[in-house]
Amino acid sequence: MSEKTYRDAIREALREEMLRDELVLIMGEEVGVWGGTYAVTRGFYDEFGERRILDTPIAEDAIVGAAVGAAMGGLRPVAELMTINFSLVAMDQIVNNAAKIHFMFGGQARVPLVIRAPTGWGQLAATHSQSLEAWFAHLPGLLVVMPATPYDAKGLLKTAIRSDNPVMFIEHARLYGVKGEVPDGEFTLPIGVSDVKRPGRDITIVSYSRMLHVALGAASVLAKDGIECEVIDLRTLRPLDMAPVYDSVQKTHRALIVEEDWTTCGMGAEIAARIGLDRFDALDVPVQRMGQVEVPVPYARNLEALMFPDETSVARKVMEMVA
Amino acid sequence: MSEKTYRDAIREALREEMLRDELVLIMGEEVGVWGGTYAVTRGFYDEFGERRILDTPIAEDAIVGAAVGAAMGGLRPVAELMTINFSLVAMDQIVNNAAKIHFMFGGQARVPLVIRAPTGWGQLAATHSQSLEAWFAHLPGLLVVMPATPYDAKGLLKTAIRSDNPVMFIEHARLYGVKGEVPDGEFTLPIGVSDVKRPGRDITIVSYSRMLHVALGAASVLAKDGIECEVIDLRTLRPLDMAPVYDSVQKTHRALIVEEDWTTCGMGAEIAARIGLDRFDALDVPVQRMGQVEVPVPYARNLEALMFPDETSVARKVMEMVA
Amino acid sequence: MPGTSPLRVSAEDAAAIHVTGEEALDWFRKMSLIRRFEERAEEAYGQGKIGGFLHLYIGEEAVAVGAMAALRPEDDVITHYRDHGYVLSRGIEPKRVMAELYGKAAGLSKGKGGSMHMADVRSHLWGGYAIVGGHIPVAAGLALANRYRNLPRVVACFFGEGATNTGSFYAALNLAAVWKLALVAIVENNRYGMGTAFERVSAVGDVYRKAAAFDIPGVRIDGNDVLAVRDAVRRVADQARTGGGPQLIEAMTYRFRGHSMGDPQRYRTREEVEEAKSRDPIARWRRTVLANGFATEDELRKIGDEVEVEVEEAVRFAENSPAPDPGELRNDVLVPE
Amino acid sequence: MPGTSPLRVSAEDAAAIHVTGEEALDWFRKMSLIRRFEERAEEAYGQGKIGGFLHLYIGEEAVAVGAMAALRPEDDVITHYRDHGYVLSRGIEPKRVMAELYGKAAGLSKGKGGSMHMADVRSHLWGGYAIVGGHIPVAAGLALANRYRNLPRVVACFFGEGATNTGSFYAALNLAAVWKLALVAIVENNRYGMGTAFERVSAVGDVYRKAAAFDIPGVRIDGNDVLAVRDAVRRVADQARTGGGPQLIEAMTYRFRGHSMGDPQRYRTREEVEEAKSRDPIARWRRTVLANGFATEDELRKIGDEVEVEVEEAVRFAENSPAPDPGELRNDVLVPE
Ligand SMILES: Cc1ncc(C[n+]2csc(CCOP(=O)(O)OP(=O)(O)O)c2C)c(N)n1
Ligand SMILES: Cc1ncc(C[n+]2csc(CCOP(=O)(O)OP(=O)(O)O)c2C)c(N)n1
Ligand SMILES: [Mg+2]
Ligand SMILES: [Mg+2]
Repeated sequence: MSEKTYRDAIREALREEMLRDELVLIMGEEVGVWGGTYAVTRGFYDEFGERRILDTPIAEDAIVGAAVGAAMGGLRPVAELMTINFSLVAMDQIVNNAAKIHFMFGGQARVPLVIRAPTGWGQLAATHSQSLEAWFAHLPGLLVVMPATPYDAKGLLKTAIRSDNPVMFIEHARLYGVKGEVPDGEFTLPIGVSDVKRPGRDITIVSYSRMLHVALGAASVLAKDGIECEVIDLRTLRPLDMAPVYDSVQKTHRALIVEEDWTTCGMGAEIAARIGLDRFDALDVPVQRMGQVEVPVPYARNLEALMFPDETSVARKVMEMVA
Repeated sequence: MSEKTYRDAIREALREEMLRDELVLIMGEEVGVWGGTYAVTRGFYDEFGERRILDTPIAEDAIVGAAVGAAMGGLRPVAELMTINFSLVAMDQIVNNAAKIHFMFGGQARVPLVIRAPTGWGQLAATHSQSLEAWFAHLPGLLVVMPATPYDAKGLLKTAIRSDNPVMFIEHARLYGVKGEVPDGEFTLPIGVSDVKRPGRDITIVSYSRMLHVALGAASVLAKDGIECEVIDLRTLRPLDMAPVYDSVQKTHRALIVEEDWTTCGMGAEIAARIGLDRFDALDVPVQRMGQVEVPVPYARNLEALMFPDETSVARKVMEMVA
Repeated sequence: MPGTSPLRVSAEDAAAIHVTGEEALDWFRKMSLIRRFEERAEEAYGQGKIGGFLHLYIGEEAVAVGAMAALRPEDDVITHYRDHGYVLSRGIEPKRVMAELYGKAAGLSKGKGGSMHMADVRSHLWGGYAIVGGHIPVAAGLALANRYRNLPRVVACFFGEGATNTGSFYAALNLAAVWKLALVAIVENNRYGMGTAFERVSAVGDVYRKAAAFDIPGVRIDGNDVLAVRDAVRRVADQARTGGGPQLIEAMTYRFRGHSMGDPQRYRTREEVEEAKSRDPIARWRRTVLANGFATEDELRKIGDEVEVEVEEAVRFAENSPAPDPGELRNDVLVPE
Repeated sequence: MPGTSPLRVSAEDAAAIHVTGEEALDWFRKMSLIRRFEERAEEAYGQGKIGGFLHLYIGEEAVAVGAMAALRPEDDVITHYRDHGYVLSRGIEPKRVMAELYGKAAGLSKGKGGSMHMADVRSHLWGGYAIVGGHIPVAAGLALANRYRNLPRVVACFFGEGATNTGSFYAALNLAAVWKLALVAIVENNRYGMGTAFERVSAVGDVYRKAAAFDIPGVRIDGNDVLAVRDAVRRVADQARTGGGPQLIEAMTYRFRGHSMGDPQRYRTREEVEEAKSRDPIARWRRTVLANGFATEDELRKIGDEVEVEVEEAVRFAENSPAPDPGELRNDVLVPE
């Protein structure tokens, strides 16, 4: 184990897979000469050359579509969307091609494609601050991975690249600098396995990506008051592994979902609906959800600060629920 | 009142609003010379001319974007997407422009735009059979209307055209031929009001669009066995009017949501989560959801027939729930 | 304007003929097969045995047949939804195509795709796509894979003139041109996208001139002349294969039937359709074959009869073939890991 | 290739000057204002008073100032995110622009938009948009509304050369050309989209030649020459206004700063930047103004001082201005019905 940033964990995963498999290539805006807008692919252009690191025009539809074709044609492309917001330009390619080709042609073609994209915010205003993960989780045919820690990011990205299925791999721009322990040698993690990040007995908090850290922060604070939160990291949004959530709720009788996306028709809705169905009798209080205020994200710092759950608001909600 | 098809109700709403307000115009693929792929605008090109009925290139991004601009510039465009599936090509325009412009510029610009699009299926295969309403319902800044009856379609479309907000008006291709009573003169219905379509005491079925008819069909069948379903039509998916749902659940203690879309992160998830939160104590059994099987829609008739809830499967589910 | 060319002289001009008798008859057979196959599909649709959208290629057969004759078996092909002609001219058994139309398990795409989604990956047929323009970026990606893997293949990407107004067309061909990919875009200009005449919706009225948007060669050919198509596709495919980058061909043709089943066809006159039928690519090639002594009337009639039998067999096969097992519904969503 | 033109002769060539003294000084003042305004914004960003993305226009001032000088007040303007120059050259008070950068309630967009989303609808400034290419269809729609309402306005739509590779650019200009809308697309070719040199990602290396994709006029001008910009925009705006349909102008310019704050600028050399600075549009116009006797050194210095004061006032205003009320968060999502 050694301590690494989330960015470096992702870099390493990409680099190791490129070294391991000649068929892996990276394409996207500014992935080459610039070294990646978030510096994830810095140095790759020099190391791997322009054959394997492809700077593209600003045309996400063409980037994703070409990556789909390259994947069908035998490569293992990693297409980088500079941010998840630009997936909106490529939506037809993601939904109708990446996710459906395997099925539509009766299993003949495969699309071993990874689409990497950071989500995030920070006074970037309405069009550049979107969390769209719930949209992708809605779609059969895609795997949706959204890691919160360097460890998970590395292990899951390596698996994603080796997968024969299309994977939306959603990073978080505000996590790139976050550090954590990562095994030194080769390792991979299975897609579709939720992880208990902190055990506890009083309440189950379900989260993922950056909000996991908010939830863990709240849990630490609450622990001082003797409230023990069990914090579960979904890691993969599709397929959704509910088993650890169900086990936890069986024990805590309370569940709170903390997400960064708008809540309406979001991940929290899905999880609340499933718990309500499958652990109906286990619940002592209603399942609660916390997420983004349902307005476009404003630029002004003070307004933006009101948009997302934070440790304080999560802790407060937990207090209400365990009261 | 007179009996009209859903298609004619929509035609009438469009035509009346065009006659009433010179600023209303229609743009889209095949809306003019062809008369609309689903014949909704048949005759309009002759009646209103090419100034007000604009056939466009196959470029949904340009259609919706231009409609957004035209709306900002003082018109009241109705942009027709030939089917909801093609919204995927226009997604950036819908999400980042239509839904956000008013907010992003601090309320300065308005986008009084209606995007009409039919959803539906019928051996149309994976890319032409999508239900995407949950995606739109996820977004602040849009109104999402999805009528099930000729009456609602007409009243709500007229309101949508007069609204100063962008409206996704989602029709159902398999309802165009369905008949129902529609008032003869001018009338409008408020957006954002759910409607009890059939009163009952034993269970609450929440639905919308074509699935409403399936739910009503199941309710009729069940009534013969003495099971009285209360069937609620959401009509508007955003904003979501939960009051009639809550009132009903308070009485029936059971709720089933029937939707045509994939259930994961769908409307049913949202409604189940809200009922679970706000009517926790009222529930005798878990809230259940029925929706599309979570695979892309296949072409083969026998396989497609397995994809969606039908009267039989809904009735069976209700029987289980009231048992 | 880069490399443009006028319509090629008629194939009936015997001097222009450079084709073996075997080829000549093969093309005649394939065009006849597509025609007859689709006439029967139309009938089956009327009987409710085929559902959904059914886009007929009748009148445009020379494009697919000429193009496939020029391509090598390992060249990749990817197409839009009006796709029966491509798979049949590539030599796929009609019964598997008909079975797909019938939604049967033995269909090309196991009955999951239907008319618009015919694929046979073993034959390098990457499928028909139903979102207009949406497969053009995918075609660029296939060409990228070929280059990356040092495979001397070209990718032939077929679509209609209406698709040349999409953003996907532009973004994809720009990418292909920047990367100098071996992509041959074959645009079938049948003058209408559904009911919309091209000149009503395209700023540039000639598709081949759109090549200027990418500084690539663009040529217009007579798409009703199977030999002209073969020659042009062969020439540009060679260019693409040897590093010449993407190529654009505009094949002028006409669709005799409506856009799909149930098209009221208010956008064109009966006279226009009749006039176009006078340029029927099959009748025309028939005349050329006869004029050049490649076959006698009798021999051609015999081919027609064989095609008839083959199509009837395909129909019988499709009718008697089992529907997909219900369990198939949940297969092929994801590759099992 | 429709109407192309070579780079215009230098404005320093006195014979080419046809501008009043008032105009000459107004432009000098506006370019200086944009420059100074942005230098101060850069400082404030460094101090953490401005957040998010901040795309500076420094080096490109002549494009916005020249274009606005050519447009009428009722002409519509819609732009990409590098938008401070447009609003300032349209005469919007710097303090309202600075307040927007500071995220204050008195900002142009109430603090909700920030640097990338400056709008002043009363001044027919329809805003800055941050999705590359995404506002071009909207521009076409504004032009459609003008035509529909019989308003003799043109829509000026600004964006970078990088945006000309998007599908939106293509689909929107095609639509505008088909409908012959009064749209003037002004492409600021600063040679890079972020770190990507245009020729690496565009099949057609000259933006003005992309006009051929729409059969519309395309001209290239020296975007560092404010007079050349004014003249060209005036000319093509007149054409558009009188039924000539969409027009495309490629203004050659250069951005002296990084793409946004924190750009490592590994994609270009210091020498290249220095060389470009030798063509600084402000210094150049300064020389023209002096050479033509429109003002003395002293008078120009005085303008510089006034600009300095105006910018400092803007900063003070922004600093002291209140943040939006928290209640504002939920306003403006929907128009109350
Ligand atoms: C993005 C998208 N928009 C609209 C449609 C509906 N549609 C199907 S085919 C077609 C016309 C296409 O015309 P063209 O490209 O000329 O091909 P043709 O049908 O004439 O062979 C349209 C508009 C679609 N499938 N995809
Ligand atoms: C659709 C989309 N993709 C990517 C980006 C990220 N991005 C922001 S600006 C930019 C470069 C644009 O270059 P250009 O159009 O030349 O304008 P310039 O910044 O040079 O003024 C990119 C790629 C974006 N905002 N939108
Ligand atoms: Mg066509
Ligand atoms: Mg640029």
